[in-house]
Amino acid sequence: MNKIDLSVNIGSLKLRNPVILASGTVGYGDEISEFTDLNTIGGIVTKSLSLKPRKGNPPQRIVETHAGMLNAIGLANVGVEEFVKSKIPFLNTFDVPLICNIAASTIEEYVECTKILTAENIIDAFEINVSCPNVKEGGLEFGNDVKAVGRITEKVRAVTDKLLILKLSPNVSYISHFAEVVKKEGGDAVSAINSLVGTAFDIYDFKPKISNINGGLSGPAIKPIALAKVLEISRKVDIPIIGIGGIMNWKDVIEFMIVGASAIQIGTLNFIDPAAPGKIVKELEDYCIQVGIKNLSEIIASYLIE
Amino acid sequence: MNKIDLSVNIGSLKLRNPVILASGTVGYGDEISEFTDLNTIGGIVTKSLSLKPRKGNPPQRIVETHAGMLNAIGLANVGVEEFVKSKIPFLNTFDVPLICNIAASTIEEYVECTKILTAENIIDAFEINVSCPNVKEGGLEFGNDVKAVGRITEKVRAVTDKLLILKLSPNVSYISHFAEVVKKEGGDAVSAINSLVGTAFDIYDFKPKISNINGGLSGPAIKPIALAKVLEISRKVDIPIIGIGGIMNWKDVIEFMIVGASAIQIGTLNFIDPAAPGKIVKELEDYCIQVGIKNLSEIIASYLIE
Amino acid sequence: MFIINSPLVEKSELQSNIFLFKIHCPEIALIIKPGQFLNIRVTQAFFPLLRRPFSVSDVEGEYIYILFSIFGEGTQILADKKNGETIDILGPLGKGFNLDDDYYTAVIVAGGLGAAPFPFVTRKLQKNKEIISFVGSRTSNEIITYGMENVYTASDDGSIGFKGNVVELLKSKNVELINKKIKIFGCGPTPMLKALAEYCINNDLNCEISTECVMACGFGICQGCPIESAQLKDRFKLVCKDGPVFNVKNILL
Amino acid sequence: MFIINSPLVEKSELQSNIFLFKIHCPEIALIIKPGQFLNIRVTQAFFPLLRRPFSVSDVEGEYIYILFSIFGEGTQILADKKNGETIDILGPLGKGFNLDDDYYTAVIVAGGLGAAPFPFVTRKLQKNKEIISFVGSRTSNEIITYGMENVYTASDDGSIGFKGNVVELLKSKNVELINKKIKIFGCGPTPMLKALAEYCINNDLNCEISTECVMACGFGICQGCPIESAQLKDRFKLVCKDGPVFNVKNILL
Ligand SMILES: Cc1cc2nc3c(=O)[nH]c(=O)nc-3n(C[C@H](O)[C@H](O)[C@H](O)COP(=O)(O)OP(=O)(O)OC[C@H]3O[C@@H](n4cnc5c(N)ncnc54)[C@H](O)[C@@H]3O)c2cc1C
Ligand SMILES: Cc1cc2nc3c(=O)[nH]c(=O)nc-3n(C[C@H](O)[C@H](O)[C@H](O)COP(=O)(O)OP(=O)(O)OC[C@H]3O[C@@H](n4cnc5c(N)ncnc54)[C@H](O)[C@@H]3O)c2cc1C
Ligand SMILES: Cc1cc2nc3c(=O)[nH]c(=O)nc-3n(C[C@H](O)[C@H](O)[C@H](O)COP(=O)(O)O)c2cc1C
Ligand SMILES: Cc1cc2nc3c(=O)[nH]c(=O)nc-3n(C[C@H](O)[C@H](O)[C@H](O)COP(=O)(O)O)c2cc1C
Ligand code: FES
Ligand code: FES
Repeated sequence: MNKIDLSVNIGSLKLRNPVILASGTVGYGDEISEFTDLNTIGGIVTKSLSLKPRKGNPPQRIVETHAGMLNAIGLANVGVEEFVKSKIPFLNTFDVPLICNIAASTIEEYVECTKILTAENIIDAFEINVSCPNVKEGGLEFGNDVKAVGRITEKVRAVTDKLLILKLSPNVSYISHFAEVVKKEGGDAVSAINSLVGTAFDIYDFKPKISNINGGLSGPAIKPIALAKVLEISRKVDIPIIGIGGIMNWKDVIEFMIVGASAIQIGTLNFIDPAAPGKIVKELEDYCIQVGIKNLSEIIASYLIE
Repeated sequence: MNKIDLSVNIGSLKLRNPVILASGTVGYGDEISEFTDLNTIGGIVTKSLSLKPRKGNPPQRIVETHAGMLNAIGLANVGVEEFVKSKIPFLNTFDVPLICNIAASTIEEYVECTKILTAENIIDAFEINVSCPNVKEGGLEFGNDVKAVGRITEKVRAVTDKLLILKLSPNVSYISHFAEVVKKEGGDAVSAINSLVGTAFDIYDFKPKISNINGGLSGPAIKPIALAKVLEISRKVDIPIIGIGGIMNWKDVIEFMIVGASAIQIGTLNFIDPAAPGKIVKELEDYCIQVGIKNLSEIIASYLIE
Repeated sequence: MFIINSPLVEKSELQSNIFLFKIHCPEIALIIKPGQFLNIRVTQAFFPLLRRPFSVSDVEGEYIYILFSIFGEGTQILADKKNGETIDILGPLGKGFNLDDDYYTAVIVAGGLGAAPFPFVTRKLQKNKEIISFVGSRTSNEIITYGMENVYTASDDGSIGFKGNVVELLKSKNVELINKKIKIFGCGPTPMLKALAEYCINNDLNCEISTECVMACGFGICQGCPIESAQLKDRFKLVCKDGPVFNVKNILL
Repeated sequence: MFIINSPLVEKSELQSNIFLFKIHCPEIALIIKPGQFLNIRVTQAFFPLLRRPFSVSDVEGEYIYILFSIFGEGTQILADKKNGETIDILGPLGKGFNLDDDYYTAVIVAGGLGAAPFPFVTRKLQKNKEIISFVGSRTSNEIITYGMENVYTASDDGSIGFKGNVVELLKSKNVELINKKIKIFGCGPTPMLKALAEYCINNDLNCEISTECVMACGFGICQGCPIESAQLKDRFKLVCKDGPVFNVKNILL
């Protein structure tokens, strides 16, 4: 059998394969490592970090919807300091590209977090989350404002040489405008998409099912939307894209790569089958054999459109 | 048994109940009338009309997705003239509020269509579709541009005294801004939402599954998003809202009304169960009895949010 | 048109991955015509969301038959149904074959699952017409001849009958057909239908084909199933309402 | 933690809408403790999307039991499974009851489906402790006493046992318990747990309760299941990882 090369590049970062675990869906890697060998996947993105620990939203934080789920975790996280102290040593035991996701309420906080973390050798890249739908400050205030995204990119770029990825909001009319400004301000790549704003109400007590009222919609329900967003960026802006949104199997991975993703992230699926990311990597190899390609990266943006 | 009053008002238009059939999902009423008695439902919105007949997009126009479907019909329709000649006489045989949906490529065309149709007595209201994701001209060019939506509202308002509803695009960051401008320019109500932009690709031939590349996502998958959009409008703007998006049963109807919809439209469900709208009307009555309310309209915008 | 929950009374696997369902549905059995179809909701949950279209394969008294293979999720769920379970059917839908034309010999051309509507066609024609059936598939175990008469087979790999596709087989029998007053009835994958239509138009043969298209509603309300008309340039026909059966002269594939 | 497809070997309906599943799953049977739970994927399709959490109800050799009622779509699909079908289980999950504390009498307090974990608790304690079980529900036919010992019942409508809720029943037995060295184990709907916790805290009774929360993952990666800690104000505990069993002193309901 021929050796298949699954590796892909996101700018200067080479991944052994395109399968990355999405922020907020694998914590800091501990629990998922019991099901998927982190040494076999393309990368891991840690739960959004803020400068100080955040308690997050009170329960209820989760609602299941048709082929999707709403979450309003509210960026509960241990904070930068605790992350460096207690989480990095664990992640250091694996040979896996580490992408550190940062969420903040002010531009200064983004810069501060990045500054502190950029000193950590084990971190390969930053993913700047400007698109969390579940917090009062920051979040979509930034993510839906193209100028704010530009400014954040510029300021964070100034304090780190590591690969800089901006995670974009899908709750906008033209996501490519945001990718454009990221590129212009020196960002290296974009992740698309974060979850979509949604809600659900109880029809007997008239209250929202989640305490935060709105939550972020993720899961297979959003896949068609995510694909359209990735395709839009791919057709308009020359920047590496990490595709995210409703990926449930290897076929979805291929579909995202065809429409322009250089790599992809798996989110909600980890909750249902935490062993899936490892299995998908193997299945991508089978696909390459089946269609007769040696380098999986050949299919990136291979869409045929008349 | 107490008599339950299911009637609701959209501005000056009184409907016997809130269940309206959505544009593009019931043609001009002919076929669906075999399954749901049009004399029992709240209203019908006819397929988007343009001034001249439109052929629509070539096949494939439909793709099923997880809990949803993409369509790119491309506003295939018979045109205003033929509508008046051959469709209105049929609709005239029913006692059902008739809402005529208009889609156009230019502001002038919107005005022209409205002018012609406003002469038809049987038409109770216009629903101006500024949010079709499947056409090259008009469509989202208008729907995602708050100024264009304002201008269209203003110009159409000038040529008709009938109830004027603008059907809004969900592919925007803040749909309430659009509802605001509709109100300001004299629109009577808004419909929310139209379908979301999405796509799907074949992983073996690298081509889009629908000829138009992008399609509009509808069905239960989008319900949480639609609910959040309706709630956003309801909290920010004082204008009647017609809720649309993924309604599959009476519970969904109640949920939309709780977050602020005065009436609702049923779309994709008609394809799966064209008898459902009639059944839902009956079930709404059961709900009222169950929770002990006499007028269904009491639950409009009854959301309890701390 | 009805929406009816009808009991599956007899489920059989005709051959590997070919299922035949006998359903008790008098309302539809009494009125449905060969070539018409049913739109079946395989689950009351919304997964999969849409109905699935199937030709009526045969009718016997109050019973209707469908013949299908497991293709994706919907047909898988359908195939898992057990005797006694009900099936949610919307139908009868579309326009079927016109069997009453002026001809003596009915020539059936079926590719793969395209065999599905022909047991009913055969049953209806048996008494009045000569029938010749050409049936093709990729390989021998995919050939479906159930309910057909006077069958010639073709397979792409030559494992049964003529080696080649079923339209080539038909062409090879041209001499035998040339002096008969025939009408051709075709059903199968679109490439096969294309070849058949071309052949029939070029040779001025009377031919109706049953076409396929992804459908949302199946009864004319979604406009999801356009097919190019040969005569009208400014609008499409609808597969579900104007078809699925068309005379090859009236459409462009 | 494992993800295993394990065969359902015996399905029974204990009483109307109460199902008991016996599943052959040696990997989990050998290590799971009373009060721990399983997260079950009821279908390989993604509808419903998420797993459903169930307490381990009992363990016998290589077999585990779950006890549940049909509540919504997920439990409906589960209840429709047949003997021999496999069940996709993720577990064992969470922290169970601490049975080893210093007490002589185990007092079980179960409301409705909250009875589920107690057959296993009872089995483990049978030999070493006195057990008194208080079981309550809305009405007589919803009372579940399966696998429990020395049972006192309560029903809201008084159709069986004490008329009132199970915590009131417990309080009414206060005199009998007051001189015993007891530990209380509670499980049931949140309002009941609240009442129980309040009573135990006020009376300084040692009490562990099994809590419920909507979960996405069940094993700590989604942060979807927060519960207020009685001690730490700046962070939540997680029901799935730090619980579902907590000492009433450690959480705020
Ligand atoms: C008029 C008509 C009659 C048909 N008669 C038969 C028959 O008698 N026996 C039989 O086995 N098959 C028949 N088919 C094809 C049958 O409808 C598909 O095999 C079936 O829809 C596949 O569903 P799935 O969920 O298994 O596949 P999936 O691939 O999961 O389906 C995904 C979507 O694509 C659509 N789709 C997939 N294949 C087809 C197709 N070939 N044609 C149209 N839509 C498709 C589905 O309806 C669904 O919307 C007919 C199709 C049409 C249009
Ligand atoms: C730790 C734990 C142990 C449990 N043990 C048992 C048991 O042994 N027997 C039993 O019958 N039930 C038990 N439950 C409750 C059981 O999980 C729910 O009844 C089940 O999830 C309902 O699913 P559904 O699809 O039928 O309902 P739906 O209402 O359709 O479910 C919708 C969503 O809400 C969630 N949900 C609904 N009810 C509950 C609930 N009570 N607690 C948590 N999430 C819920 C579902 O998981 C799903 O995400 C337990 C719950 C937890 C958290
Ligand atoms: C429970 C949950 C928590 C999440 N937390 C974060 C987060 O902290 N930071 C972030 O950038 N994205 C977060 N996300 C978004 C995911 O990373 C991903 O963008 C989104 O879920 C879409 O992908 P999916 O459909 O595969 O889940 C979260 C998603 C879920 C479901
Ligand atoms: C096949 C199809 C065709 C549609 N055509 C139109 C249209 O012509 N005009 C319009 O305003 N909306 C059209 N819509 C959008 C629906 O009216 C509705 O806004 C949308 O489908 C969301 O509702 P649903 O999830 O209940 O289907 C169409 C939707 C579908 C699925
Ligand atoms: S499938 Fe809906 S119109 Fe033909
Ligand atoms: S359910 Fe995911 S962390 Fe508890």
